[in-house]
Amino acid sequence: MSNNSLSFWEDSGSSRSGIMAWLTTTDHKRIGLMYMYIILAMFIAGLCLGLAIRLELIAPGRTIMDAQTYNTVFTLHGVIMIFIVVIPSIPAAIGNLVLPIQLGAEDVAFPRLNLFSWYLYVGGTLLALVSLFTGGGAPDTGWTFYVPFSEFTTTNVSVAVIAVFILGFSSILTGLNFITTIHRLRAPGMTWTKIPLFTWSLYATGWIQVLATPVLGITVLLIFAERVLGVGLFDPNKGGDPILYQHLFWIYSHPAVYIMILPAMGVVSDIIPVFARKPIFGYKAIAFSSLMIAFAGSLVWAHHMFTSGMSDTAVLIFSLLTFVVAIPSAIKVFNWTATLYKGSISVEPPLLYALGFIFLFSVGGLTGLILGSAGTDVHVHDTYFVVSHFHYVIFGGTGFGMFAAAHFWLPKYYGRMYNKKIAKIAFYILFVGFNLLYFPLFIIGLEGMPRRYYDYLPQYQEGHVISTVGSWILAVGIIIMLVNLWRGFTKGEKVGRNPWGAATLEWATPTPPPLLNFDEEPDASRKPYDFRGITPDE
Amino acid sequence: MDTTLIDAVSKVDTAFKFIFGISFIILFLITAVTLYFLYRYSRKRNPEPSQIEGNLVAELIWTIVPCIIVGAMFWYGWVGYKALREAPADSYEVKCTARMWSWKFEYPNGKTSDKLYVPADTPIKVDLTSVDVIHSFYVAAFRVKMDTVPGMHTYVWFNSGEPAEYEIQCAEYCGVRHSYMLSKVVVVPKEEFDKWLNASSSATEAPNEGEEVMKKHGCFDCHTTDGTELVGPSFKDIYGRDTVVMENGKEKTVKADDAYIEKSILEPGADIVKGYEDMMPPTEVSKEELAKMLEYFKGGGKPAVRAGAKGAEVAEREGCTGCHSVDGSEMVGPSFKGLMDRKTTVLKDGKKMEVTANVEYIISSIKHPSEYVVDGFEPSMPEYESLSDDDMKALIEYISTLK
Amino acid sequence: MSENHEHQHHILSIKTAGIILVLLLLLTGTTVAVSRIDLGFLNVAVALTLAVTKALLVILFFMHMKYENRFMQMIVFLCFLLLAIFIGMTFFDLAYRGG
Amino acid sequence: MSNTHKDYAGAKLGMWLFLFTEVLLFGGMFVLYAAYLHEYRADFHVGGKQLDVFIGTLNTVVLLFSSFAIAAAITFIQQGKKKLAVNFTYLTIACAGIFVINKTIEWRAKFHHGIWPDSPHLREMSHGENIFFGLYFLMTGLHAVHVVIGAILLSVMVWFMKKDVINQQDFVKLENAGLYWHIVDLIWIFLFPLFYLVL
Ligand code: HEA
Ligand code: HEA
Ligand code: HEC
Ligand code: CUA
Ligand SMILES: [Cu+2]
Repeated sequence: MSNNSLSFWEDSGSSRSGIMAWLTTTDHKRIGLMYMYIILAMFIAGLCLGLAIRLELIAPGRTIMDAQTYNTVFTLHGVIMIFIVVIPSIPAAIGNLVLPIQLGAEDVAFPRLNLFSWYLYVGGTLLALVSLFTGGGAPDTGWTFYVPFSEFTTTNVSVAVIAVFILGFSSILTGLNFITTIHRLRAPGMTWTKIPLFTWSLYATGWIQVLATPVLGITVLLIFAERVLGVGLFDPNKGGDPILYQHLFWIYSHPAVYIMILPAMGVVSDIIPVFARKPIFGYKAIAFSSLMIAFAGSLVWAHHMFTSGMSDTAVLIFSLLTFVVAIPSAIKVFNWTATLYKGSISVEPPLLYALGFIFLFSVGGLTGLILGSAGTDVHVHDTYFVVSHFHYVIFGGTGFGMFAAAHFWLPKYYGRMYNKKIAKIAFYILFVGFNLLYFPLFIIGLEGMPRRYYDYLPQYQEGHVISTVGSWILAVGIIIMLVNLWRGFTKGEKVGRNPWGAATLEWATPTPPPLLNFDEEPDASRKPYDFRGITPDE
Repeated sequence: MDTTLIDAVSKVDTAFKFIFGISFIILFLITAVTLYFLYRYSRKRNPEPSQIEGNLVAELIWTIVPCIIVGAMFWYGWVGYKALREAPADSYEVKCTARMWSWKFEYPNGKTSDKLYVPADTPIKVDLTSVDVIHSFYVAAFRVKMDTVPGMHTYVWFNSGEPAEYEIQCAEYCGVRHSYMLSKVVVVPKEEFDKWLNASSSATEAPNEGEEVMKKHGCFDCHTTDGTELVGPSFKDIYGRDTVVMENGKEKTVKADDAYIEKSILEPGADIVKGYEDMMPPTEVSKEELAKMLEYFKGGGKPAVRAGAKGAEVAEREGCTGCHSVDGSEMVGPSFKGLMDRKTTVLKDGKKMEVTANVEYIISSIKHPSEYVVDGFEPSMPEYESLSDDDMKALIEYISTLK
Repeated sequence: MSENHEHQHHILSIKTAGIILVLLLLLTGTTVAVSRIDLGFLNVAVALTLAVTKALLVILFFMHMKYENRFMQMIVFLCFLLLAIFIGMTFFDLAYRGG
Repeated sequence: MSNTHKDYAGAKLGMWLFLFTEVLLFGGMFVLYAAYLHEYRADFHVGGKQLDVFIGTLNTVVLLFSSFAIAAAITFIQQGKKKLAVNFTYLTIACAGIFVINKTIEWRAKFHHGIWPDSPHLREMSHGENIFFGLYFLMTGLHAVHVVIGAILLSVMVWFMKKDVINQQDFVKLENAGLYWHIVDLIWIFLFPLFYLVL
């Protein structure tokens, strides 16, 4: 075992120092943090674009930008948020920080590959930024790159899709790494039913990353090939079928939404028992439902295409299967709620964010049922109803999951605690702002406000105004939260090994953890949610 | 109204209500239970947690019950969907072609328009296709939406119901003017629809605006346009004629010019046409409305044929105005205003050159836009090779009026 | 480690490898030969069946899958199953268009 | 816990996971192929007739043999016969070379007939043929890229063997490179009948 007096901050494990020690590190914790910083920066950029969208939409007609700019802004907003922020967020950042320690391992199975993934991620991100300033201008296709428009437009789509390809590759390698780690590097005694649920969720996520992402890879490569060679695979004038593109795109991108949500569900499954001080309700059901979501989630892609002109038979099948995926999510929600029953609950910030997750995700998920039902989807497809649905599940779900994870785990890695009171205040502002921002969008969506509209009919203005005001409140909440975390991690009170009194292995190591994670052989045979005899040690 | 026809909308709405209803109940229960637990089992009230790891019965219940619930949701949704797809066999069929960024509707007799005119109380089936990228035909009021896919034909159907107007919006992102790709479904009474459909002159294609205004104010309750007499004199050929009126009981002949007509509308009691009673109510009309009416009268009950009016229509119908403004502002392409005979810098095969936009140039720009691409614009204009000579002439005439 | 019962690497004998190669070549010959005969729709089916057989031989022997543990065999199967699902389910659309 | 870097089963698992991504990468194209075969049966037949069955068959044989060669190389390294292992790997690389040369000849011939992606000649042909040749170029092209990558990978393995990084005790790298090579072969096993023999 390694020298236990130095944390991974001080001990880089190599002779290099300073920034070079970070850029060449193979330590999963450092890599996790490097992911986090870039994700955070891009998240803020994406949020600002969101803010700009809202500002433009506060009134019909031109407010702050012209139509072409608007189109590139929502495209960037979508591409950044989906491919650069949310897909890597919890797995690559928090997953890297937490997963190996939860398993009692020193690192992931392929540490160098892990660093390589990070470089791919950075390369993809940079290339995406390059696409903004070169060629025919920033892409204006929406994050879905639908053909034939994406083949005709003269903006810089080619570079953007290559960026997406590289980001996808990075995601694949991370998933591959985690699956192998979970199979091979569990500490002695860590049987499959003792793996913490966060890691379980990353396991399911890993499989989606490995099996679905390549399809995205080939899809974007085909766009590139079409733009360069003009083969015409999707061009009806040359015999191609544009709807096939949509199939390929969604074969990846529907499972991708579960890449986004599963890890957040894992976070919540790990947090709730800690603050209720009792075992999670239905461990096996939650673990198994993750796998179910991963598998069944691969079978529903065409629910994004109910109005695309595909056959009615396909609508029937895919609508039915979509409802099947809702079941494992429902099981999880019920189990989380049941975990609180007869607990001894203390509402600390991580729990608060986790509960916020449950509510917002439920709203998003339940409106997903409207979308999954064929007749109703025809009406609300490509309207603000969908926009609201996915912000509730992605931002309300994954976003709040990420915030919960940050409040839960980061003190461990920075060794310092944030101000809990401010964290709670930030939560309430966020929560109010969030609903004010997105709830009105459901209503104007139902009234028929199409998405990706630069300008709109006057009857929708009221909803847009409320929503824009909501975005400002939300912005205040985010700023307070981020500043509080940042202040906490630089100047906050020092914390001990186990500030929350949690039972998984990452809390059994020194704070911050040493380079190879453990100063003594961890006892991995203990159940992950058995809190008897564990007390918080702040 | 035939009740089977409103079915699709109501079936879809039933699905909405069912899913929203259940979702609301579930959300409410989960939230309430969570809040109760937070209160009841807070550390203060319940310092000792119970070690419950699970409960098979409970878990089975909340697996099976949701299965049943979502099964029902699926069913309602599917029933709604089926209703949206099964167009009655006797539907009135209109063809719709979408293109950047306008809609073109073609009726069985070959007539085309840029708004969708349909007879009231009829099932309408719209056959959809696109010539460039994917658009989506969306009429919220009828709960219908369907992508228009190039190279493919899709359809929607709806029951037109009572005379009214509904918004058509393009619901699939299609480029810079996506949000302006709007039109209307105009439901008109059956007879009126037939009349409109069979009117040969394309100049009356859209019911003209003056007529529209007068309809609104109910003028036609008392006046006709075909020379027959109702309560008031007919509007036929009214403009410019000599009219005998009674002013304070004295006969007087006046010329029916703008001032006269205006006065007749605003102060009907001032001079009464001989042989009629002082029955006409004063009407509140705006300046614009007045202007429209005057134009209507000038046309002898038909709108005046302005120079280029036909071209304007063609431009509208062919979607030119989706990309070109007529007021000098720059949209996707250069404005038509002042286009004729201006000097333009264009790119031909990548080389810059100066050209004068004479008639030949404009024709070539319309038929083969990619040959000369105006500097500073994308070569995104579609080719209009199949434009008829008539339409082309009209367009040129129209463009040359826009000084 | 839970799956540590390996470390007796199976060694594929050169003889087996040779037999597999011969089989593969024979199958290739058959594929080409059969494609010369017009069986209508069956042609595609036969060609694919032969291709799948060849693929199985490669996976099982050359790629040692026959000697791997259950889990590995299962995930390989899962991968191809998923691909089959992607293709198959796309046909819920393609096969019923316009009908 | 110091077996992090010498975890044989882990390395193999990782490699297989990677192979899955390759299968599904090509899988996306197979989805397209299936769809267009369904739509343009007759045209695909016409298109297939224009491909050179001889070269196709030859390349199939070459790849099958190379697959055998690399499998044999792995057997030899496991048996400690390093010299043979190296030679059989060379053989595999040579096969890759022959394959690529054949492919070039074949493509050149197509170009001579005026057939390349979006060529004027192709645009005059039927939609189905255009799609057929489009898929042909993209799929065999992507496959050829994999052949080249595989060959490079195997060359590195030869170097490793010479440096004794790969030896009788530690041969998982060669095994994994072999697995990669087999996948390349596997994909060709499907491409061959689907393009050269479609009926
Ligand atoms: C994190 C991402 C995420 C998640 C988790 C989900 C989850 C779900 N989504 Fe969503 N979705 C998106 C992200 C996500 N979605 C995005 C980004 C788009 C738009 C893409 C674009 O076009 O740009 C989209 C679009 C989208 C569509 C296409 C809409 C359209 O364009 O017309 C559909 C249609 O079926 C759909 C359905 C669902 C369903 C049924 C779920 C289910 O998994 C939800 C399951 C959850 C619950 C059901 C709630 C919790 C359970 C309970 C409270 C218990 C009670 C429940 C029951 C009794 C059932 N989504
Ligand atoms: C993670 C995913 C994510 C997140 C978090 C968001 C966040 C937001 N998004 Fe969303 N959005 C998408 C993913 C996301 N979005 C996607 C995928 C699309 C589809 C794109 C497409 O159609 O292709 C979309 C589209 C989309 C639209 C539809 C556009 C259209 O169809 O025309 C709108 C409109 O309102 C919108 C608004 C917003 C707003 C107001 C936020 C707000 O949450 C933002 C609130 C802003 C803040 C909270 C800013 C806070 C300020 C800071 C953080 C600065 C602090 C600085 C320091 C501390 C130094 N987004
Ligand atoms: C999809 C958008 C679009 C549509 C629809 C469209 N145009 Fe254009 N048009 C353009 C663009 C962009 C240009 C500038 C680039 C070029 O010259 O090709 C242009 C250029 C022109 C020019 C040359 C203008 C100049 O300044 O020299 C004429 C004339 C013209 N269009 C006429 C028409 C007519 C007539 C129609 C309808 C029948 C029409 N356009 C429809 C986009 C469009
Ligand atoms: Cu047409 Cu959007
Ligand atoms: Cu989906």
